Amino acid sequence: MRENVVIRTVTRLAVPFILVFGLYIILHGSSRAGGGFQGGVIVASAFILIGIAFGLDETQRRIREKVRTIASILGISIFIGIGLLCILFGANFLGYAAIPLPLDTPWVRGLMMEAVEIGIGITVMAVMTSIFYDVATKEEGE
Amino acid sequence: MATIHSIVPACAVLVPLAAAVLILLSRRHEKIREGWTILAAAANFLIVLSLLPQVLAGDRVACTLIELLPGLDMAFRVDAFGMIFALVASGLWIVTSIYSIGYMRALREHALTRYFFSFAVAIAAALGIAFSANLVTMFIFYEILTISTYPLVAHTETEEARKAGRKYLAYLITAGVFFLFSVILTYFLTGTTDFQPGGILAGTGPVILQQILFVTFLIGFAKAAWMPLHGWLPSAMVAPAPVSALLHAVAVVKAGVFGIVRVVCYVYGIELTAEIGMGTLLAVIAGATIITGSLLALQQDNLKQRLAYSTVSQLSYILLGVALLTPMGITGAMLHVPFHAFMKITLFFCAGALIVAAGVEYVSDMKGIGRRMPVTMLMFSIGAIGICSLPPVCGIISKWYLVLGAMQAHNLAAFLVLITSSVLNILYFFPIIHTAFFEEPESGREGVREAPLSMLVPLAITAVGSVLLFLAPDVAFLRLVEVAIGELTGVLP
Amino acid sequence: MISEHLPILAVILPLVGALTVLLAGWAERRYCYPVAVAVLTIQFGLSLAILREVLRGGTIHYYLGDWAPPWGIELVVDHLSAYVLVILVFLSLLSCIYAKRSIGGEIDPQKTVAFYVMFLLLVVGVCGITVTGDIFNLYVFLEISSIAAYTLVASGREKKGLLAGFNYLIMGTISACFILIGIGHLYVVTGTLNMADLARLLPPLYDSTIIHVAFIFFIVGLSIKTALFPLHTWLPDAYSHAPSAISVLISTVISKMGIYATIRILFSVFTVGFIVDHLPILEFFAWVAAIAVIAGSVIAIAQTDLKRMLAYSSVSQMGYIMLGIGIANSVAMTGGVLHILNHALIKGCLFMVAGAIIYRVGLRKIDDFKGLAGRMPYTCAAFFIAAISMIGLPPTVGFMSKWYLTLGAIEAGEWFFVVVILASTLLNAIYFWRVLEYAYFRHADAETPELESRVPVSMLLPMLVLAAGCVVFFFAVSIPLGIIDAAVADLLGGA
Amino acid sequence: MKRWAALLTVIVVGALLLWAEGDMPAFGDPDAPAHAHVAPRYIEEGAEETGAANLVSAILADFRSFDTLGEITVIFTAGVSVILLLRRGERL
Amino acid sequence: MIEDLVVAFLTRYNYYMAVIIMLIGLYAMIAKSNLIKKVIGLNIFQTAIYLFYISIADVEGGTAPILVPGTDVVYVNPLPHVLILTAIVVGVSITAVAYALAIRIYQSYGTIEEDELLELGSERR
Repeated sequence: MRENVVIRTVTRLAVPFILVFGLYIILHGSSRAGGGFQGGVIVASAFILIGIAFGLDETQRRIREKVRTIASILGISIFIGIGLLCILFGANFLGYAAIPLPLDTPWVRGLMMEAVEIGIGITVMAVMTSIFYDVATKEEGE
Repeated sequence: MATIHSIVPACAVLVPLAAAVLILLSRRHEKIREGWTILAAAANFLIVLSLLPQVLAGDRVACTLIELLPGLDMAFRVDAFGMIFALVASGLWIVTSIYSIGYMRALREHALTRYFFSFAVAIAAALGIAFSANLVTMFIFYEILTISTYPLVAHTETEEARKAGRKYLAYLITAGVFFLFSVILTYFLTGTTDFQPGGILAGTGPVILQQILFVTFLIGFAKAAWMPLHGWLPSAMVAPAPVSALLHAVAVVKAGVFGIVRVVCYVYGIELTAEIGMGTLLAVIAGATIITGSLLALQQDNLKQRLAYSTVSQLSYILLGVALLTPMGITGAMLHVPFHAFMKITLFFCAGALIVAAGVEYVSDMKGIGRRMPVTMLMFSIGAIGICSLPPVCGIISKWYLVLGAMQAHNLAAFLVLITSSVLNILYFFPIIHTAFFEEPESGREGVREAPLSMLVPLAITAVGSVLLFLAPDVAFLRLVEVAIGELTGVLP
Repeated sequence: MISEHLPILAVILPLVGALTVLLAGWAERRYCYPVAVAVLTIQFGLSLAILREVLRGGTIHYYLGDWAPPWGIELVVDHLSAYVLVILVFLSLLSCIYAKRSIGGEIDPQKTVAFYVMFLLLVVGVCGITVTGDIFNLYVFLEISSIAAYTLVASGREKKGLLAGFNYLIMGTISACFILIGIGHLYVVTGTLNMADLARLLPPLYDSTIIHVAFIFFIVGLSIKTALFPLHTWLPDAYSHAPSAISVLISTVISKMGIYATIRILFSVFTVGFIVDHLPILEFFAWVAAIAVIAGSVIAIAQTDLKRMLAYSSVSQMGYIMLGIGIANSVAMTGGVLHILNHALIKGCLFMVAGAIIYRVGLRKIDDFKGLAGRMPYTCAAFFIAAISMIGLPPTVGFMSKWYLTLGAIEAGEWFFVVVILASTLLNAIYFWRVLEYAYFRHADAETPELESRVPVSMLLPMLVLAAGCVVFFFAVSIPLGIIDAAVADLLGGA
Repeated sequence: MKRWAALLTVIVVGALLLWAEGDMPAFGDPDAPAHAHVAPRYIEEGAEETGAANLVSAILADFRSFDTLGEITVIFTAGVSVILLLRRGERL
Repeated sequence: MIEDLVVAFLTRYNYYMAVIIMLIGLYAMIAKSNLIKKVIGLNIFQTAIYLFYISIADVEGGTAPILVPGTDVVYVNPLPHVLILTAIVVGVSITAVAYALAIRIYQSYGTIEEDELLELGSERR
């Protein structure tokens, strides 16, 4: 299967579209159907597709692993960070309205929700990919 | 009757505990470890003694340690009756310590740190029981006593010792559960667990509940070794002799009878006990135990076993005295606590000396041993005479009061039991003395000498003590008993 | 400023801590441990601060995102929450300290980082459960701690741990699904997820079958989590095959968390009006608990493996706590809630001892413990004290909880339960004394292998602290009692 | 044996659920209590208050955002779980 | 009588369906010996619960809760959707962990049949 040209070509073509679609879903969470989870999974599926089509190349994985770990931490950190920021500005945890932006409250809220959704998306993407790679990797000597 | 607040009672409990810790810390130095034991014993006795004048004056010395639960303090209150027990336990600890050192060295026993540690904790617990102001405090020390004496029973670590230890625990922890239940039920019924001379239970709960509670209390005090809950005591005789001496003639079993007397006189009150008919129950149990215990003692060949059954029987003297519910009977009972302690500890010391010096454990092996170990056997005879209630040893005094009590209560059965028991006592003790002094010694005993001085002196002290108590009973104990009786009957001296 | 945000910080801190441990471990594996300990230490301080706040100002309500309940999620910290939180965080801290050396032989060194991250995530879940006031939020945190627990049980080198973890996962998920079904049914009839709101809306609906069914699903689900007999089947394997530090953690923290959730659902959602006055369900509960007490102890007596024996003993002890709650008068509940503290101290200590014995001499069968006391005096002393407390003898805190439970049962006139509570004392004594007898009163036949020269301080210290706690809280029982009284009054307040 | 135990469990659980389902409000009933208490505010004011037209997102990321934080913690936990269980021979 | 039942069924059929699917999943979780099948059962069980929740949310004639211009648009209840989104993520996580465990079990024991695993376990005792 490694040598299957069709799959590799299709993957090469499809991945950019999947990624764009995933990002669209993440970013449109607040106004249309969509959200961080759904988008994150879609983005992850692109990476998984790459893994299936091109094999779990060792070197490539090493880089990705670091990125994934950082990404999963980053996603949660965005979420927590926004929450703590709200505390800093005198509201309760995740009380978006307190964040002093020169906008109306619903807009601030909407913006913060968007940021949170991005955080969710990043973490979901990273973890899903990570789980796939870990499950798919064979143990040495097997 | 004033109540004096003082931390001295707490000190009496804490000194042995501190000694226990010090013993543990100095476990690598034999001499220091034993030094702590003796030092603590002496200090402890002095502390207890310092309380004597106040108690004799009719005052109580009270000390609240800590409030455990709302309305439930862990508290000490020294009254005359508690003082009796405390004096006996702490006083005899000194002699037993000296004796222990001699005994253990002679037999080259192992695990001495554990031994002395447990011993000190046990004494602390005994004093705690003596001084406790309420049932909860008493229960706490009662359980500590159970746990701390287990290592002493199972000391030799043989299969037999472990089995005896298991039996010991099985009886006493089960009893502890009953005791706990009784304490909680008392608390539930009365809202307090303090000991009061007139009792606290009167007028609470239905009679049937009070009767059940009485029975569970009795079971809870299985340490008193009344039949049929005496089984642990004879098997616990596998313990080293000093343990048998102090704990199974003095601290543990006396804690049991002490508890029963406390419950009858200070929780139920004499009147209530009589009213719900529980005096009769206790008397029947005690009477049966006295006779059966003596009969069983007759059949034992192992000397310590015989002494154990004798203990079973003698303890019930105390119970019988209380069960008569008359001032004279209770006087006898309370007096018998120290007197029996002095006599029985002498006997056990002698038994230990026989083991150490001659390796003799059975009565049938004692032929002519009195010629080789005259001092030991002389002291043994004194103790035996005392148990048989013959002069000039203190046993007769308490017996005298008991008999008077039986008469005062118009209780013919009790009277007969007491008399019969004396006869039985003679029957099981005099053969021993006869064998020891008048039968021809077996060959191979030529080299047998008296036990080391560190054992001989203590047993001489206790034997002489029991004679002295006969000659001058009113130095301490009789006066204490008078104070206690006065308190119980509302007539103060 | 911080003081008003304490409840949320109790959840966020360990979460941030978990991320920090991951980063720290990435830089250098040995940084994980100090970071994790530091985080838990701060968390412990935080939980104490929460307790102080609650004692000073009563129940704390915290509206997340400034949305008033029932629209937003609310954190509610009352006396019970604060009490349980302090206990759980303290035990987590101690078992984390303990973990350092004990996992050395039990877990691949490469896994250390993930192990500590997981450890802190478990704490996140547990803390979340104790502070939340929303049933769905409770479910989410329940799952965090459960997933962490499944994995940690299976994280050791021991193969059986994997199976134990898998079975635990299956049982745990059934339990979680049941709880989810229960939440769904409650939502159907009330339209809310906030606990206080539910308690307000439910009374008119008490006759609805939906409520009854929801209740049953909650109770069965939570009973699986707390391993109430006969739903305890996952517990013995999970406790005995997990790495020692994890045995400590799940036997104390996870089980208490289940108990806490049960109390919350019973008393804060359904309230006394339903469980006592409307249905005789607590009566039934108490009977099941009584059977658990006896059955757990009896099975424990039959065990030859120390950790397994302790595991079955846990089944019995959970029954003990549940019995106190089932009798449902204030005295018995005080006993039950006090026993949460007691059991955390005892079981933590005992599992630490079991782990130390495995670490030092590699033994887990009780028959092999001959003469152990001479070689591991401190460990055996800790075991002795904890055993005494388990049996319920003074001067240990076990006596206090037994006192209250018995008094409560007498007050309720439930003589059978009195017998059960007291009989369990004897059963406990039987199986603990066997161990003590082997350790103290038998000589070793031959030299047993010596794996390590001595028990490291990081393992010894936590168990001695717990053993000391057993004694200290006997004398200082008024401290927890002050909190418990208020907690019980809160819980029974609706009656 | 196991089969029978499973069957028994299933029957009991099934009976309970079916018993309850009979009392459920009819499917799609707009007057069901579930729609009457908390939900109306989300629908009526949620969009204005949060600035999100997608009400699910509004609740997910704002009203009940703490749940969502818990949720990504769950998934993060799962990720670390798999690392802990499966990954070998590497750091982390 | 029968008519009542039929009406009851017809007005609540998706609850009943959800229950039936739940039971299938639950049965598989308990009775199946293969660990993977157990996990599949677990997934079925959870999916049925999602179905149950989504059924709760439904309002007759309602549309997805994404605001559209217009005044008399009926929206379904958004809250259960949110809850179930969370529950799905939890389900996915649990499945991942379960498979990871199953893989490790297979690596260690060479089988994922529970009966065989239990035998292997008892031999080692």
